[in-house]
Amino acid sequence: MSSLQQYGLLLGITIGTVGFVLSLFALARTFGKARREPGKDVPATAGQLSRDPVWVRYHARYYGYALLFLAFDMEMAFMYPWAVVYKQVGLVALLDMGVFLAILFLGLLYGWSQGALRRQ
Amino acid sequence: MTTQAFFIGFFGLAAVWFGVVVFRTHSMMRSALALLFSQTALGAMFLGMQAEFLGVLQIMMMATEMSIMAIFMVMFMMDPGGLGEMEMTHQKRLSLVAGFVAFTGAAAVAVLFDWGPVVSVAPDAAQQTADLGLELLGRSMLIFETAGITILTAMIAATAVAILPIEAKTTTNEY
Amino acid sequence: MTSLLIILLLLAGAYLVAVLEAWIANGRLRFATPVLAGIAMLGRESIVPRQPDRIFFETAPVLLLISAILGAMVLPLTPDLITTDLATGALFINAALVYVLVALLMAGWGPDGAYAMIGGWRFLGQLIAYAMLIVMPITAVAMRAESLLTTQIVVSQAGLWNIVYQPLGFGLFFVAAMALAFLPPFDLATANSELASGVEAEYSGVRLAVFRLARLTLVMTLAAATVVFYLGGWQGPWLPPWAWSGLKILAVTAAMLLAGRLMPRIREADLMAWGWMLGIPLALLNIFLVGVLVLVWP
Amino acid sequence: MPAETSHTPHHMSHTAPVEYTCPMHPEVVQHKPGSCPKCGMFLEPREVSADSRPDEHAGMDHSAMNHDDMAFMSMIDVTKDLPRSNDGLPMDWIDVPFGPFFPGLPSALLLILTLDGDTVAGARAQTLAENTALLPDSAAMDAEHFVERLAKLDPLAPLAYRLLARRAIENAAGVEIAPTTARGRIGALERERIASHLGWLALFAQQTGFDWLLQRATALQLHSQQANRQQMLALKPEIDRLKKRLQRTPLLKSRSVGLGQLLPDDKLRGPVARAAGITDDARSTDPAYIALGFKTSQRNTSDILARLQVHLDEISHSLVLIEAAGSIDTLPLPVVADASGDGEAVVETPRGSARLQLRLDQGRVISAQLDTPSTQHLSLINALTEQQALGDALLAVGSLDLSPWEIRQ
Repeated sequence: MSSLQQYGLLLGITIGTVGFVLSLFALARTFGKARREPGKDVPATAGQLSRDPVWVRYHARYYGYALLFLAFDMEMAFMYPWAVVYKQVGLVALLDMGVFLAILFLGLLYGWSQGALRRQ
Repeated sequence: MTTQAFFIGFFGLAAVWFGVVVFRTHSMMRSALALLFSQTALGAMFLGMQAEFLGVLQIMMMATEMSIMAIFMVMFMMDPGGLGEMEMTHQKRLSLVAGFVAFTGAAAVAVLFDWGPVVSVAPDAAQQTADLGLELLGRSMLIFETAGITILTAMIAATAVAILPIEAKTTTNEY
Repeated sequence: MTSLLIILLLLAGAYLVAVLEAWIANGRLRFATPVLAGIAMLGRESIVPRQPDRIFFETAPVLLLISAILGAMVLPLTPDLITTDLATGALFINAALVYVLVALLMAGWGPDGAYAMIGGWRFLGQLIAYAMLIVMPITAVAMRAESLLTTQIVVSQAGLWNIVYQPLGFGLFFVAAMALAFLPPFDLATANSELASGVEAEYSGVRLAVFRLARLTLVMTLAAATVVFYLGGWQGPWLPPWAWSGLKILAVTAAMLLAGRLMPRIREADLMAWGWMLGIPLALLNIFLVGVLVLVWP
Repeated sequence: MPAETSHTPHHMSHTAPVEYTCPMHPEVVQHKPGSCPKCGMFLEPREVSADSRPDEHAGMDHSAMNHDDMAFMSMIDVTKDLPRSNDGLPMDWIDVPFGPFFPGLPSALLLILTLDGDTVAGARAQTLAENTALLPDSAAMDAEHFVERLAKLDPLAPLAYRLLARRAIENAAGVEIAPTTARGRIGALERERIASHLGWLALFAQQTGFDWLLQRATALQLHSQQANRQQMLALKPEIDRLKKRLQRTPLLKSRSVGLGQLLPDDKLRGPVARAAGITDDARSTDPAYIALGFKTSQRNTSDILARLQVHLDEISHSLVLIEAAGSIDTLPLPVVADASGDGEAVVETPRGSARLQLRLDQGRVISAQLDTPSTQHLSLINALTEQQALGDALLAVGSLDLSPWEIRQ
């Protein structure tokens, strides 16, 4: 199977999954529809009818981690091709990546020392 | 060839469509995730162009990065839910002109430039990844390590700008 | 044809996960329960909360299911029983499973409910804690296999399974996989007692059924990934390859489901701190150790 | 920022015509209250006047603005009045109700948390349990009726309140009780304490998603509720196993150590106080208890872990007391024909000491005052949850072991 056929197959599976879910919805529809009743459509609030929207500026306390994560995520782009040829290249590859990771680790240590790695 | 054309055409249109949605919606969250799916569609285009590693990497990385962008947008933008139906576009005339010029330029380059003979057979995906690895460890090693330094700079800059240092925080804290 | 067979196997596996989950939870082994529960769920009303982001709300369960299924498509059950043996399989499974996060963010934001939204954002924090512990151990696996092909990764473990060759990586991957599947003790996004089921709070009826199915499939996919990357895949004496794959996958699933029952839920602050201050240094150490090991004793 | 307008009080004093508008969507105007068809928010009343279009919304209208004067959407202007988190970021806070039917909290307890992200910025708690009519304020009631009513006050600790009422009445009537009866009562009270503390463990397990403990503690609680002395004593090995298992449980310590800390305060009662190092136990002054070799369990760290340890210690010690007491009384109704007088009693309920003062007139209770531990603990919630992560805050509230039924507002 050529790689293009493989991608086509994956796309087909995606579409097939959507179709499967739609048919489940259709099946459920044959059992009956949801009845509209007052108060039923209020989002879950433990018995209270809260009416205000919650789409507000949300304070995520992990933003320090998130900033460092962006950098680490980037670094993974280099790790995979490196890993594939690692054995072939040998010690040079180890040293190379060692230096690269050491640089990154410095960043981690800096963030750590400044308090990025905690709940803000 | 038709599969390829289909992939590139379909996902190209999807990428453009999601790109338009980024500015057509009022909700920050929709905007961020539309950008995410636009990038995902770009990744799928890469797949169609037989750059498998690049495509999969794009599909993977953009999902996390754009999600993190989403949380920062929700943290710092006014009215992230779009309930106030805020307009997302600015300086419409200028951006229209700029977009038109850029599009014409790109189209002109695509049409007028002599691309030479089309490379018919790309190396298979496994070979591409291995070649990329060898390139990183050989000729482009310096670029690769420079990228490391750049990432380090970004980490330090981000920390310095965004994080309240520990000493300052303990003095403002009551407990 | 193969792909259809694999999808059916995956669904059957998800079914077994449901049976296993109920067995571990209440000690009763009943094979009919998930079917009955599923039919009951289809028959229930599927309520859409007022004024939601309808696109997000409807897309989230489907995206979660697609993500789990696509992730499984690159995992071999036997040398031939694999849908797409992508050349970048070990990377592709990451790419597919990252959309679990996107789905949960959508499910959290979509219904405009406080519990769901907090659950969704919590899962983003969880991803930041576990993601590196998925990709870095996989890198170390790829170093040994010299390939991102999942079949090649299984073949590379012919002499010695990776669980012995790189036990540190296995430990990190196993824990991170549980966090990815938001299984207890990492069920921060769906914590019942803290968020009244969090991202699942607003789903009911058929939408909840799809959500649950997706979660079970996800557990299955991750167990299969653990088997492929660390437990030698289909390899094993006496039994045929498919039987080995099946047995190992069920064993890993059972271990994942059981572990969560025996301990309290982790705190979000602890998860983040340990993931970064302990997990990432250990993952880097693992890469280094495997690097040295690969050179001296391949 | 339109959200600012949502809390602005409007002048409603005179009888100008009022229309209702959405804080987010000024174009939505109705003549009667209701919710916005666009976002579902409650419509706010507004007087109909000449300037009925508020100007502050012009800031949202980008396309119409002249950008040169930079008047649009200045983040500093817009956020300067918002509350600040402790890292200095101005965010929107939302009020989220937890209760009266929330999986991780006692039913009928309404806890409204002001959330800044998933951190608690403030808390309001109240009980929705209907218990106000249980004590006679004006109408007198006969002693037996009174005991029954008090026993029904708190379905989570009926025996303790029944005992409290009996002892107060006996105190008022000047009745002496026999030592064997006193020991039997200790047996009954301690059995209820064991069941209640196991319930505490079950709530802890439920809040932390610790399924194994939830199943074990619930099963043991059901066993112990109606058990006789032999059956109670037979539970001892199982409880020992449970304690040993908890010591070895991973993540349990990190989930509870240093969290939910309370300063030693005279509002603390019962296990919460004893976990804070306060020797507050009505049992330690009771001669019947002293005769059985009672000693208080105590910890000093005042966190959730300390409360867990105190509860576990007390379960074991209560078993010892039941063994020494020799019997479990059934607490029959008191017979106080037509005695009169003032009486007072203190009973160490599973949640802490409850105090009852009453006046008896011709065998009828004519007035009574009750002080319960949960009433005191309810006021601690704000201090306990402030600036805590949501999960920690809820766990801390749970560790107070509030009974909404005995809270008297």
